[in-house]
Amino acid sequence: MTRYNAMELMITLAARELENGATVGVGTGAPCAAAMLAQKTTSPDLVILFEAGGFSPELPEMPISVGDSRTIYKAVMADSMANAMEYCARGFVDYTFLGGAQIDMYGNLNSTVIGDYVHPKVRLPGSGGANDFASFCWKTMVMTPQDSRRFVEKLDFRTTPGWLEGGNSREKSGLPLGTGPHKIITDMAVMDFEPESKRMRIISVSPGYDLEDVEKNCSFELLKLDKIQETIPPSDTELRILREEVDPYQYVIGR
Amino acid sequence: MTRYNAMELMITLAARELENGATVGVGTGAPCAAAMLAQKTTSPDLVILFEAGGFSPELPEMPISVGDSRTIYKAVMADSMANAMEYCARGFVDYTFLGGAQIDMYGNLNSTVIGDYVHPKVRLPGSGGANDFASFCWKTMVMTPQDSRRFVEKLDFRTTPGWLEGGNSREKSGLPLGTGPHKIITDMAVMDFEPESKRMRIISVSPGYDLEDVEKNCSFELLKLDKIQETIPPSDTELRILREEVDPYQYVIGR
Amino acid sequence: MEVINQGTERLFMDPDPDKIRAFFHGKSRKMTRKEMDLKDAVATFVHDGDYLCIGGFGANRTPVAACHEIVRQEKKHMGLAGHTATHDMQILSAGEVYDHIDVAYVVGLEARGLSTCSRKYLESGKVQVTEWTNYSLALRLKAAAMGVSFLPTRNMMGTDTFNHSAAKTIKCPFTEKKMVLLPALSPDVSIIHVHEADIYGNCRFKGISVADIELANASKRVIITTERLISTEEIKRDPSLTKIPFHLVDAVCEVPGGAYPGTMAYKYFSDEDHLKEWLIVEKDTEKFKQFLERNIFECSNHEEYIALNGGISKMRSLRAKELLLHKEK
Amino acid sequence: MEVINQGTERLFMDPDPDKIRAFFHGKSRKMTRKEMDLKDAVATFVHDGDYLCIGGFGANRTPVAACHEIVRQEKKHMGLAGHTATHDMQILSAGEVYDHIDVAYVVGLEARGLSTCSRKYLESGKVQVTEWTNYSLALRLKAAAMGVSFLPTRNMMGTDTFNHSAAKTIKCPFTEKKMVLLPALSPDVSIIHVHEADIYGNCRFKGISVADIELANASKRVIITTERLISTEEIKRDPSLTKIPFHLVDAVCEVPGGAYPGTMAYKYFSDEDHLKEWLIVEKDTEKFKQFLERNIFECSNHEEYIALNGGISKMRSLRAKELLLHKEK
Repeated sequence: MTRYNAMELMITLAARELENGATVGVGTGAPCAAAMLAQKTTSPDLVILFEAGGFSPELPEMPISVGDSRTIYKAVMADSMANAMEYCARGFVDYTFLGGAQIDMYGNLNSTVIGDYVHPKVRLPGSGGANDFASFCWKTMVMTPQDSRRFVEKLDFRTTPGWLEGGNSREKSGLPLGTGPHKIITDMAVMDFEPESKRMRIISVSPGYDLEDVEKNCSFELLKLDKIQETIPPSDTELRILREEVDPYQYVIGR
Repeated sequence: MTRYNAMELMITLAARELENGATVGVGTGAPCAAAMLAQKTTSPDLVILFEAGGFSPELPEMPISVGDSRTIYKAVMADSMANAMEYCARGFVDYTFLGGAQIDMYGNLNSTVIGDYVHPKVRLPGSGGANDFASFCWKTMVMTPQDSRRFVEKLDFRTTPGWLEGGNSREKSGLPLGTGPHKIITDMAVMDFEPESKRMRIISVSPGYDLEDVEKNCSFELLKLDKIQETIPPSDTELRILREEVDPYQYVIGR
Repeated sequence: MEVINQGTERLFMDPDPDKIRAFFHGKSRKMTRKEMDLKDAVATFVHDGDYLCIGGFGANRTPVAACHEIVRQEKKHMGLAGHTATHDMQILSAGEVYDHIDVAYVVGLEARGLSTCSRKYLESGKVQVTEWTNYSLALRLKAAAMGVSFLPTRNMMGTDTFNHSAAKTIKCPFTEKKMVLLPALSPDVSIIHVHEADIYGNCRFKGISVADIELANASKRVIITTERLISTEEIKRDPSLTKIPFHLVDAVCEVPGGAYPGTMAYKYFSDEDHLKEWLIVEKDTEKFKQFLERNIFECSNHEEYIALNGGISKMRSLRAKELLLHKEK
Repeated sequence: MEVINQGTERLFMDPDPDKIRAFFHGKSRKMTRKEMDLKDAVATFVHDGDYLCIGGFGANRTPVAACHEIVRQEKKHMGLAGHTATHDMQILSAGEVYDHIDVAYVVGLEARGLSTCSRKYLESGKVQVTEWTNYSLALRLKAAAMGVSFLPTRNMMGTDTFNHSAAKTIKCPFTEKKMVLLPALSPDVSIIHVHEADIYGNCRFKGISVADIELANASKRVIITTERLISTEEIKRDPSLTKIPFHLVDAVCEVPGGAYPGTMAYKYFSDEDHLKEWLIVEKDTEKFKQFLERNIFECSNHEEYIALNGGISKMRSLRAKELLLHKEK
């Protein structure tokens, strides 16, 4: 039995990606927890942006909505959604965290439908701000459980752009240059994308799992870094701050 | 010797054009005086818009700048220039008043250069908001002294669109449909535009002047309405309100 | 203008700026009294078949009272801008008020989970859908507000979201770069909840504006619900605080708690228990029917709905939560 | 994308959004102290050859102190956005600071008349000119702020203003209607005068915003001059009042009376006597030279300039005029 659960691990690893002084566009839940943890550990000057217009708040607790009052608590500005998205469109926002029901080997995401579009098995929320953030922010990160029903060969619907068909296809598509998926963080592994093919690649595996676990829980072939590291687990300090200061009511880490 | 000067006459005639409940985009000087006079006589519900962002103020005195504090005194909103112009672009603004160094038979205006563009005799302010207002507002009106150096055969520079080359040329140009020059008000006459050719046409002549005076002071051929009226001069009430309430310091009517 | 690529779904509203201008040409600019009962405002300005856009963001400063009234009056065949539509959409789906929708964010209630009712209705085949994104829908409103037929953007490219939209891709004549063009969206009617308004429709609100300023400017008719009416003298005291001017507005309805059970910044936080009740009861068709009878059809107005769910003491506790009083030492 | 028609003058700034993004990618987002002396701010962030845009409207909330400092430091070969440029342009023309200009409104001081100095300089042949309109320049800034290479509009058509611009006309692929496309404008540096700012660059101002919000968002570097510094605690007390957030700003300079002799809404009205003095003295080259020596070059800062022209008692009378005290019974 580990000292932490899957969600605590993913949030901690995500927080470590956010260097001090960077800007991050976040939604509710895990992404918000990761940004808060980063602010309370390595990155006090991390600037948090909410798509609904909340700019750089001092989050008193976990917001329930990306537009609720917590997102403007002691914020420097309460702005419009268009202006918030235009900070991203202009290149001011470094990171964003996204999720989705399905992800493919190029980091494209589906949050629109499961099954056929016209007669869906499940109708999901659609893009929301995900397509916007993934198009405009410099680096897109994904936090999601490692599961072969999520890591699929082919998406039922490509809601949000990753590296599209790989190679230079994203560059050719017309999306802003220099943007794209950066890291995929799961309970079992951390993956990036091989620079040429833009295919998903394992770079580290979580303690308690091996490569085979990761590959078994993915429906497409994963590339592997020459030297795959073991993921450095959450420290006691990281866990304490996450549990006591970031999410005391266990809204996110309780799950 | 008449009871009023040329400026007082033009402002009064202009004010009469502004029906109650209409919107008008104005600049400083005579147009502003006309709008204020209209509010204090026939059109208490006239809505005044300033291009810099002042929306529906209770003008305490004549503004010196279309962006000075008087334009937001007891206003309902202090907005941006883009939003102010977009009220016009969306079709919310009925009238605007413009001037210019030169005007042609189709009501096109020049406020950019006298002489050659590259080596001008005189460099003038350029469009400012004139081209915007004349493009977007439903009806453009011009107040200007009748003078053959102003009413020219050919403009040195077409800064602001009137009926362009006449006929349906404005419609074909891509400018918003249903917009265009409405009335030209001078010290000697009031002119409109013949519906087919869109050429300038005399509809009334001021007391103390005759058709010949008007034509002598215009470098192009003016059309004439079948029954040309004599302009109804300013009433004592109009003059009193203009002199005592609208422009007591004679900023405009003093000239 | 060469179109490189375009979405294949239906464009529900005509983006022709001259037609939109023609409508605004005929709209009154007079500063006349517009306060009225919400029931009358919905009866007068919301029609079957109209394209509707709801202000706010999800369950934040959302005109929930107006959504209930639209369902009570059994409006049908409407178009809907699914612009971060969460609890508002849940209500309108319960009434099957709309049958075509522009989707940006639908079905979900953010961290709270998915609405069975909204989901089932969208999956029923009764609703025609076109896909967009949150920013794209805001831009489409902005285009209408600017009096142009489209605005360019650099999102949506390379995705099925684009393929199932009605957007078009062209090459910029200045840079030769691809741009997605989004068609203007001028809703027939929009409803926006604000903190303060005068009887003429001059409005103030605090906190995020989301897309409400673009929405108010883009919409042919605008219904305002306000926490409280204030004097025009107060509006004119500081015109810098006005967010929506009177000439855009058709009706002003004073509805205290009008965003309940959602959040109203600085006034009250969302009633998470009641929103959870919605999400649970939805799953049982029969129970949901009774729930709707009790909470919507048998309430003559929002005051009764709030009373039914805790009334003044509930609103006091939500105010305390909004103000973070539980965190004070 | 077929271009039907286009202006023939020079486009001074590259509208490529990826190049503008690349710049912002490297700009610090940290909330660090930025207050400094205006002299240092201009020396550090305004360079010969930079494209400059001045905030405010004509002589209203215009950073006059910064214009004087730019002339004092004898910046040259700059580009200028002649965006309702009145007294600011008069000052910059006196210093022959710029040699290319995008014109919307220039040379004039509105009702006050034309500036001989600005006129002569534009007529001298030393300045390259491209024509636009007030709204068009605001839209060009908005395009850069939105991260796109152009925005569409329906003005300028059928005129020499269009022919002498760098705009292009195309057909809308949704409506087949003609639209004018305006290229994005991202100034190298802009200067905006505000009522209140904190040391990090979070800014508030009252009254009309003109194009300052678009400008702050579009500009690669932003210098803020403020009537007074306020605490960040005060900024965070009401984030709805913030007009410009810190991350856009490079320098914050406290300059009381920084818009003098222009108007600062709610603080002081314009000094019409002194502005008239400018317009008269300009006509005599020798007198004007002495006037500039006295009012700009021999002043080490704006405080000395104000002192030279009436000091505190002058500012008190302009405050009384701004507040309309002369109208009180």
